Amino acid sequence: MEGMSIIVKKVTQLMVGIIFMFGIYIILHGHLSPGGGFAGGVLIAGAFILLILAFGSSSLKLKKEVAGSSNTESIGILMVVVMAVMAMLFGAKVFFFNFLPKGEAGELLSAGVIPLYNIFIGIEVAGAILTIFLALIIFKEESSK
Amino acid sequence: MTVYLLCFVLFLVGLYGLITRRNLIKIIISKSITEFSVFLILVLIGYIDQGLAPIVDPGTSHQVYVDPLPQAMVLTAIVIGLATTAMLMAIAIRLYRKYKTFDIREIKNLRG
Amino acid sequence: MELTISIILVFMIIGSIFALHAKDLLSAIINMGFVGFGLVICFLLLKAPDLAMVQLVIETVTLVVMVAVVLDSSRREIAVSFDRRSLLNMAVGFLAFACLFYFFMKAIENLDPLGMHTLRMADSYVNGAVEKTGSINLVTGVLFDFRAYDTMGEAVILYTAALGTLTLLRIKGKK
Amino acid sequence: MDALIPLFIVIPLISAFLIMILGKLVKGFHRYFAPLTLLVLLAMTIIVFANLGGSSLQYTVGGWGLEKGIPVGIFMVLDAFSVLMLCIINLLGFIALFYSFSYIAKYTAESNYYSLFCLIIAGMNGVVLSGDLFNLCVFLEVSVIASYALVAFGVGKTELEASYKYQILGSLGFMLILLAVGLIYWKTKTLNIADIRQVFEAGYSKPYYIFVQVLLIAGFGLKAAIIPFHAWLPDAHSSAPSPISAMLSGVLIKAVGIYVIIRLFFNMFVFSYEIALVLTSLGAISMVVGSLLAIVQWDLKRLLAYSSISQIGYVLMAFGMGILLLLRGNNEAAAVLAIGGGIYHMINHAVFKGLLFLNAGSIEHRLDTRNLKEMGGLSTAMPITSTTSFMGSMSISGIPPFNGFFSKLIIIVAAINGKFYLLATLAVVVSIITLAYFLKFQRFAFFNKSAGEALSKIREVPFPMSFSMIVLATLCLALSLLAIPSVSELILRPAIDVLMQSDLYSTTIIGI
Repeated sequence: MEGMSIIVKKVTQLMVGIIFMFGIYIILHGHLSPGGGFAGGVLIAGAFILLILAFGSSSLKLKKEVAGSSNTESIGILMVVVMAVMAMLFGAKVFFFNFLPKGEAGELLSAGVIPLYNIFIGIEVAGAILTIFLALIIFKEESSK
Repeated sequence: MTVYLLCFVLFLVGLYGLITRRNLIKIIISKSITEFSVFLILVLIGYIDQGLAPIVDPGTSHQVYVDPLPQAMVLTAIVIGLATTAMLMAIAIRLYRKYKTFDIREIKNLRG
Repeated sequence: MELTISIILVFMIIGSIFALHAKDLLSAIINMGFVGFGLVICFLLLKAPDLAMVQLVIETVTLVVMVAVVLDSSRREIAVSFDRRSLLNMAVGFLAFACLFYFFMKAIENLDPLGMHTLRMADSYVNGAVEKTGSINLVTGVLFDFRAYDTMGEAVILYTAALGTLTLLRIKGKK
Repeated sequence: MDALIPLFIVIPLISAFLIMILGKLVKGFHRYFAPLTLLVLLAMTIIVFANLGGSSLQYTVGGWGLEKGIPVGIFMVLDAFSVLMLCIINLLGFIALFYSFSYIAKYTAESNYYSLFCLIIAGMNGVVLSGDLFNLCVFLEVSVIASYALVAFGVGKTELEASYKYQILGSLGFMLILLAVGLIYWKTKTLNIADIRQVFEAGYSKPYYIFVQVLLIAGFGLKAAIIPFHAWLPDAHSSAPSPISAMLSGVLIKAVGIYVIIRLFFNMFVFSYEIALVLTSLGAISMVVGSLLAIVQWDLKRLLAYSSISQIGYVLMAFGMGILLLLRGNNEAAAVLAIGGGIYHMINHAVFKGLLFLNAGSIEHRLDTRNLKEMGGLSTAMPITSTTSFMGSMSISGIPPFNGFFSKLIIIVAAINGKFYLLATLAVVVSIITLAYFLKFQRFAFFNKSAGEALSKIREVPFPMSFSMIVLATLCLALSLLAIPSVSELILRPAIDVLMQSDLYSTTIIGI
């Protein structure tokens, strides 16, 4: 897939870093400000999509990226389920129990398990949406060959 | 009361699109329109007058907040809608590659 | 409040009717985007910033995916021929929608009007939620602690969608 | 025993994700890990079934139980009725997965297949175990979205089109269900099924109540393919790989469609006469129209798909009659018979419809055709497939020694006791029509003299496929023991009691 004009490439180079950082900010501050795992994950995936659209890349490289993104996605969701079961093992013997200390409300490291869930759900959502987009782009390229 | 009725009109417009449109992409668009109207009805249900957005300011005490439960439900439903839209787009592009058309009736008689 | 949302809703209805009757697929998709972003404004007016953010970002990604699919295809839509039979269908359809609308109006007549919502189950999600979950954002508190099981199901659905898209778009299905 | 309940969902989920991660690294990992997980699930189901004994367990997810008498968190409920559903899901899941051990060699991307299969099982277990309305919708969507991808697994033209139609109708159904959940939350301010019943018992306005129930019937009718909403079923079930269509027809439309309708209309809503009438008539119409459409089919799997619609009509009619009889109040025994017949026929239909789809898969595996005209004379070439398919056909059309006969008999006897003579005659007539089109299937597929082309090269199907068919065939015979009063008292009666005394359901949950 060929990239776009030089202007778009330059603007993308400037913006992608900011979008990516903003996505991470949204995930980490999920329990403090609006947004959370879902919004942040989609933002991170959006940053990658912008990169691929602007610079374009051969389907060979994309195939490796799809394998990578679907693996990160599986690992992300696996960690969420493992943490839920871990809560069961030594929390109050209950599925999805918030076993970490709640900390002081309003601080970054508060709300026990919720930031961890936010991070792993963010990874999983970013991987899933990137996989969907890459699968579409690879199919468009492969079938037009 | 009128807001809910307008939402239901939007739902009916989406339903009309689902039934009558023959273009694959337009059917996906009308599916999304039905989703938008149901999400709006759910959030309207949870709205409370003079309620604050559900972010608690640790200092203040005893504020009236909007109901967070419908918002959590709608957030989940939005991502479910994205999931089905993504798979429908995958099928639409694949059918286009095979039949060179998005029209569902032409695809039916090009079954060969 | 109710007036502003009704006005936005009227524009959304007009936008969606345009989306369905657009001649060119790309303008149909842009109309859908317009309706989606109208929804974002409604969420902001209804004090749901979480939802506005998620809907905004997901709407953008959906538009990018749809345009990527539609861009290099023939964007002309086959003109719908208005013969007598389709007018009859239109009339029957309109009648059916009218009674659906009437039943909906009868159903929601004596429910709480907009803004008069009382809390029962959600009461413990709001009062004292900060102590129980530690999270200031009540929606995240509901999503990731009170009903974390739903959110896990939600993430599994997105995982299934990604897996399904990979399965549907592989080049050769059978050996 | 309590800790087992969440494991029913966690084990298939973890196995689905591990299969995708390790599927590429360890050669053939997915081919052995998926059947292993389903075997573990089957063992857990048997343990739970053995020592549940009619009591109902509830599990508070996240530790959020009751606060000021109002259920706050998500409750998982395991009672006698959902245990039976768990048995169907995990038993048929294991057999279909074991069957696809060699069937799936024809397709590419095997690890995707096994991962999606585990996700369907996880979704259905989630639906059957959930006591919370929105949670039920989320896990319903997990299993349904996984089945969208599996219907179009061999990415041919017809499969893609069938999956497209299935997805559009499925997501429309989900939107109707979500609208109904919104309206229920609007009135009752809670999502817990038992709590909703409490609020509804306190009183409700008639038009609101009917509108919400009609929305739910339409939404779950789309998932269960009842007659006016069945458009997607014949295409989806005939174009899916055979073990998947066995799972779809045998279990998915029951666990995700009929089970939820029954659970909501018995345990959540207060019975109302109009809705019971609607349910009974929808069941009767599905029964008749499904079988009439099935006779004219020449594609084997479409014939089986239409016969699924007709048999589901039986189940729905039986439950509708049960509600009508409970509302009349004078004839308790007939109501017990009707509901028991419905549950019994649901279990039987899962077994023999799964068996028949696996037979169709074996024929397709060897002959690569689904058209009855091109088959013929297979009884000598494929003995195991023909005998098991004969047993399956006889039990679906209700011939005495097999289980189909007893469950249809119970439904017809209940109809006669309850003075529904029209429904009883319809049930008998449809049973005869079912016998007609299954004899047509047997004659054209197995006993008709084929056109003499190379019949000798057709050998029997490999071991995993034939073993699964034999297990299901023996189950067709074994399940007829369930009709014996003493055995049914032990197994079916607790499930009937759960449905009949619906206030029992809410008191165990909320403990009031």
